[in-house]
Amino acid sequence: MNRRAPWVLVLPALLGLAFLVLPLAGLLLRAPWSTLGTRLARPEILDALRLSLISATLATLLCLLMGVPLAWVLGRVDFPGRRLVRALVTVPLVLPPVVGGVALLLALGRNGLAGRWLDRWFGVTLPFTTAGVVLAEAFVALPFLVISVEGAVRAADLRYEDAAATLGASRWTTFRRVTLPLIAPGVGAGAVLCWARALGEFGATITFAGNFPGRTQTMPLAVYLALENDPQAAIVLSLVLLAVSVVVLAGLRGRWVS
Amino acid sequence: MNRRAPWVLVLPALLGLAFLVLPLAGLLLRAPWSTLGTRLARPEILDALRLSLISATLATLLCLLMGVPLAWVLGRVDFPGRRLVRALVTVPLVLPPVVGGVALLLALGRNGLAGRWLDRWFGVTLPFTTAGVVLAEAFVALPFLVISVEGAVRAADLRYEDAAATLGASRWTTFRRVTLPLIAPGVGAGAVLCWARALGEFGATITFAGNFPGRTQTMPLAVYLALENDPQAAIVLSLVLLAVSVVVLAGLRGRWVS
Amino acid sequence: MGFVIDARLVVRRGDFTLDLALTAAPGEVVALLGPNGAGKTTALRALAGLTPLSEGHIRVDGEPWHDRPAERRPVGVVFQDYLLFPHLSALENVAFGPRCHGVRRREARRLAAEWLDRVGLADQAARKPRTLSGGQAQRVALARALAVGPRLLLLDEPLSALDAHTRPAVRARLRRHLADFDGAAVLVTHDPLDAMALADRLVVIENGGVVQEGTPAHVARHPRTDYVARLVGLNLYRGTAHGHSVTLAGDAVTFNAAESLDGEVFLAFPPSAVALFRTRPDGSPRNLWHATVAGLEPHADQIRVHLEDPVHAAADVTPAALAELRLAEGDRVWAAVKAAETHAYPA
Amino acid sequence: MGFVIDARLVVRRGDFTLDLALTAAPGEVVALLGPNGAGKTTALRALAGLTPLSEGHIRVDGEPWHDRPAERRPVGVVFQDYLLFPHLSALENVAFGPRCHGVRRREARRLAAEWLDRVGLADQAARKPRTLSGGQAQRVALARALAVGPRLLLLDEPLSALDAHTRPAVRARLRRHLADFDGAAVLVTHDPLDAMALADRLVVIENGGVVQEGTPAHVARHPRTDYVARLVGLNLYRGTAHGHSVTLAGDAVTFNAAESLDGEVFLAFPPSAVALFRTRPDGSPRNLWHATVAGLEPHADQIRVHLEDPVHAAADVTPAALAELRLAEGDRVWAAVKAAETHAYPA
Amino acid sequence: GIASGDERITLKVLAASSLTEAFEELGTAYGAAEKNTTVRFEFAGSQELAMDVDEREPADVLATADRATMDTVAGKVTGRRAFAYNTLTIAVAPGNPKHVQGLASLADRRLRVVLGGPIVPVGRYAAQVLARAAVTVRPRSEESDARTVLTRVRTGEADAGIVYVTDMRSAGISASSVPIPAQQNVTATYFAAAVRSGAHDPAAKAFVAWLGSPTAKAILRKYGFPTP
Ligand SMILES: Nc1ncnc2c1ncn2[C@@H]1O[C@H](COP(=O)(O)OP(=O)(O)OP(=O)(O)O)[C@@H](O)[C@H]1O
Ligand SMILES: Nc1ncnc2c1ncn2[C@@H]1O[C@H](COP(=O)(O)OP(=O)(O)OP(=O)(O)O)[C@@H](O)[C@H]1O
Ligand SMILES: [Mg+2]
Ligand SMILES: [Mg+2]
Repeated sequence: MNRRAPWVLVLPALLGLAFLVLPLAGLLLRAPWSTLGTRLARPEILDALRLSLISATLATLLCLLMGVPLAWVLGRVDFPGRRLVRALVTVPLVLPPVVGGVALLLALGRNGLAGRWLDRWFGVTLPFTTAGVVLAEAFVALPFLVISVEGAVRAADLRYEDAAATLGASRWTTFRRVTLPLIAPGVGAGAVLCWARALGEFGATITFAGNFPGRTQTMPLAVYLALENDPQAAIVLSLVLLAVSVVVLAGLRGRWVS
Repeated sequence: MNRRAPWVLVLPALLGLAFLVLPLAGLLLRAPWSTLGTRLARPEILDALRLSLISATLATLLCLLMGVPLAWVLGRVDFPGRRLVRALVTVPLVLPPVVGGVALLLALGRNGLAGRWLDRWFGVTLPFTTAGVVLAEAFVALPFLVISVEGAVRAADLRYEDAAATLGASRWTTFRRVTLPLIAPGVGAGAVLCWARALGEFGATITFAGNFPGRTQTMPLAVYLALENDPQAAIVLSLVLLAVSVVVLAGLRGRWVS
Repeated sequence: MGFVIDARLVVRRGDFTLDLALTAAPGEVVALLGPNGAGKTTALRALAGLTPLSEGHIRVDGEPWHDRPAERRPVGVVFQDYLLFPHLSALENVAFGPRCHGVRRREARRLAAEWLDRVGLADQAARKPRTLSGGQAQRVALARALAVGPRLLLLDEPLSALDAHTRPAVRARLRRHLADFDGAAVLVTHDPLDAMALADRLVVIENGGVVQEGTPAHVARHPRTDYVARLVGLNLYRGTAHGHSVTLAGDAVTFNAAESLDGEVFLAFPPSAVALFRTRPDGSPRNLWHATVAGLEPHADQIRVHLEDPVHAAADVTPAALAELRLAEGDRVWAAVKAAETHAYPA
Repeated sequence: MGFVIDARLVVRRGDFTLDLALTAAPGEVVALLGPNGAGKTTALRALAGLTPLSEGHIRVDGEPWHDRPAERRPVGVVFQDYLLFPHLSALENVAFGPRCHGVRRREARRLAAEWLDRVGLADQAARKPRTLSGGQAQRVALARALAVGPRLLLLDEPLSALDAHTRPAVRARLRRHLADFDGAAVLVTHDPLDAMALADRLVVIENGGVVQEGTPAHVARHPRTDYVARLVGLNLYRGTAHGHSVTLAGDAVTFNAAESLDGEVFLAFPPSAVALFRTRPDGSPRNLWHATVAGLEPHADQIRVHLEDPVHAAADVTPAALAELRLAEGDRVWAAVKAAETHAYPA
Repeated sequence: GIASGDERITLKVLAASSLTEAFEELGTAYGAAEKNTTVRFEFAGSQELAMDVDEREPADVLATADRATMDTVAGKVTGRRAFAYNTLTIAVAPGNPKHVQGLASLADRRLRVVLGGPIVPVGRYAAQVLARAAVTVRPRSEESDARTVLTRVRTGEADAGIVYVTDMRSAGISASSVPIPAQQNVTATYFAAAVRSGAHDPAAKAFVAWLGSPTAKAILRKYGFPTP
């Protein structure tokens, strides 16, 4: 490209960037830099950060396990009701996360549709556990993965799968050794979005999994609670979360998206 | 495709689907169907729904205006710091929405970085206004649009822009008459995601714009408040929100994504 | 000697119906020729199991194949743009098939290396497909198809993605590999040259059905449709013969042919047999007609002159001759063909 | 008469440097030929303003162009795969350029319809590019490029996306349109046939620089590099002449040429001039050598025999002659060329 | 009325969420008494309200569930007064199926107990109550406000939780309560104050003052709040 970017595009782009960056600048400027050291040293912060990273990563893995096959089926298999399923998959996007948490409680809570049987048969209750956090995050983040991967599946050249079949590859081998590598960029991008969404998850987590330091209190929950009591601390926590995620995103996205 | 789908893929796909659908089923089953009519007749619901639809649509338009150029610049123009900007754009994804709301307050609130001047010069204060709702939703939803559109911009064939240039098209004409139609599917998909996210927005809205019926109380806020006092009503509200959005999404996504 | 393959392929797709009987003996290379949309690719995909048959059967070495899925047919396919897996190296591409057939990794890689060596690419084993030239990619695709030890090799326009430059060398190599292959091979092509060079037998299909079949030499000399005639570069007409004299349909011209026949016949002669004159020649050619120049175009190192009115015909002349004749589009010329070079055969 | 275009194009790109002086008179068609990566596309893009010059100048009708952006150069470009805007109809594609030049919508559509009519596609105006055949798409692209009234028309391999079938007809049409065009045209191609048919002058570039330039006939008869020789289908050697006798580099063979020269020369003869014999012939050809058959391959309706040892040469024989000779790879044969057919010219 | 002229005034009142039902009725009553004034409420956790006073469009009145929160905005409000009290109780499932007897029962590890977080008022009061009773409880979750604690009990996710007495009203039959004896219990004090930067200073002060009137007290008591 030797043509310079037109101002009619650069101006709104700058405006958009400012709109995204200004609030962050606000956070940075209002951060209590002088007391930052002592605030960061509190062990709960480290606990919450660790829990956030672990649960977001587990949620992403769970999403990969369920979401990639789901996206593949949506992108490749022509079944009746596909449009409906596709719309259903986007529902957790629209559902306010708090409602998502309520819905999860109704389904997997101690008295929920399935939760009742989990409790009765296996003695497993999900609310108030780290597993509950992972589930809540996965529920909210799954659509991101599915939408991303489905796009990649649709864009991938079907004929490579034909080629694999003529070489004697079973459907599963074809998926594993041909389709998956071909859609890897889409899966990577989807996983990054998914992880980011899981990391920031608040509403569904607090509603479904509750809030207990070290067990279910992730960073966003810690931020929320701190917000009521000590807004300065909340800003510090937010900045920690941001820094960690920007580092991870810049690292991963640069690699996967390009 | 004459090859049937392998079970190793269909099974986790079904599991994933069940994971998404079960909570919805929970909502549907626990909904107070007998009193639904009277609950729905309350005028606040209609107000909240109208406000939600209007503000999500306005937020989407705002995102389109700023996000499409931003995505174009990110996808086409090679400038130093592009990776950082790209990471910054994804930040609102990771930021818990409540923190996003705080950040918006710090930036655009009455005493915020920019808000102070808006107030002083134009007498404009954004919190507690519908404009504030739109801004909060746009802030949270913008990354979805940008990421989607940037992918489309990168995938689009640059050479069509060359062709337009040799035909005498200015950069702006090229963008408007060639690039934009070429990336239309990506823009459509991004707008749908953006709209969905804006419709479900809760944390940033309540923090930045407050909760005032008819002015800033969107459906998710109404759901949240109802949840504390009358969980049954909250379920009804959630279902209304879901029904509206599934109808819109099934309509739009079917058309745009395919 | 039995056939490797004996098939009747019926595939229906909306308006289009492919209905094709196909046999091939061991070591035989059958070329499937035909215009765009004739159903060549469809036939190949049906043989490979990628498109289901609507009807008919496929028997390979006597075994029924038509109800097996693609992955259980010992078939090798070289796709039109090769479809080498972009994320695997050349070696891994070739080893893919053997791995799928249960060969251990080491052994599969050894086998693949051997195949790459056989196609002359031993030193390119580690390269990714996107960094290979067209000709190299084609050879990797061939090695990949052959590495599974197929009984049937299917090639869909294996040379069409190559530029005019590298084509002859790759074609020559492919011919050697096909000669070494002891199963049957079916080759789809648009290009008469490829077909003539590589195939033992041509099957020409149009519109889903066979219109002509035979050895390359025979088909080249006795085209039965306009498509084939254009393909092999002959002027072809249909007419009625009374002894040596052939009257073309529409009574436009009467030709004298070398053969003596009666009834409906085809009449063919090569463009190089047509001589052009500004004024009516006095000479031996028995076939003489007055025509209009419709177009001129270089053809190999000659100029091809398209004639029309009363019949379409192509004539090849040297640039020197053309300069002498000073022909331009729209000019009227006399065209002559010696009876000895016009060839008639029953329609 | 001045030049429409007078340019010196220098483009540096990492290792690669294009350095090319190019002129073209009104109505002249210049063909840019060269192997892959020679810089043909780069030159075209530099002319169009899509790639900036590192150095040099471009003057069109005397006006300097090199510092204008692409959209302000009255140039028409037909891209290799046409790049018709997929979301616009054929008519809208053609109207795009005039619209960008400020023509009103109605008027632009009228103009576009006129151009489509001129390329014979009046009835396809409403169709989307993806539903057009290759030949039709090419004509729409041409109409689109011409509709802005360019002074310079650039065509990047305008025929390479077409199959062998439709190519001749499209080529003939293109020639007619180029003849009607009064600006200068620069045509990039890989195909000697296209170059010969369409261009008034050939510019052969290799590695970013011009290696040969001249009329098609002259270049075809006097190739100066292996690339050109292969392109035009000649055997080419370099040697030292003493009168009619030319000793090839390495003293391998001495030829007798038609021309009498002294010093470094090129020597060329067509494959069709080479006769092959099983045993040493007694006859008039003065140039006779013993060679090994390296390969055989069909070539038009002949067989091309590749000879090597002591020199590489190609010989074309008829299938009948080949059958008589019973040649196979590795056989030793006698090759003969009449002095009258070998052509020497200063190197 | 105190409002000057005949222009209608809309008072914006930021109130602790435990006051929701009571204040809605108070608002209606005040609106009936003062024709020129409409009262609009915004309910949230007390700390959130305190923050709103800082950053958002001016509010007129702030009503918090404890003194500490009011202290954090001491410089920005004026005319602070205590207008209601509240005490704590143990919320359990309807009919008390787990047989919770009192605070001591909450120490049982098999019982799923949910409390307010240590930084929200209901959590601070609960901690005081448990300390007085010398009971150590390991809660499953530390919720962000009293209503959420109650919701946990109502939905059956928790077996017991410590909430305000007044919250039990809204639960109706979906929860029972086990009283906490007065000697162990604490009293929460609700404060109201006018916001200094508010646009309707006199009207705001009037509303705060009116909260001490007999009409207001009657309504507050109706919703279970003892008054001064
Ligand atoms: N997926 C499809 N669905 C419906 N019809 C199809 C499909 N693919 C091909 N056809 C039709 O089947 C017919 C045969 O197509 P096929 O691709 O076999 O032709 P072909 O001889 O290979 O042509 P080409 O020379 O262009 O490759 C065509 O009329 C085409 O329109
Ligand atoms: N974007 C680029 N960046 C760097 N080098 C390039 C780029 N495009 C082309 N080149 C180099 O410039 C040289 C000329 O390329 P160009 O495309 O002009 O060749 P060409 O003659 O058109 O070849 P072809 O016949 O393959 O189209 C090549 O060596 C190529 O590697
Ligand atoms: Mg085909
Ligand atoms: Mg090129």
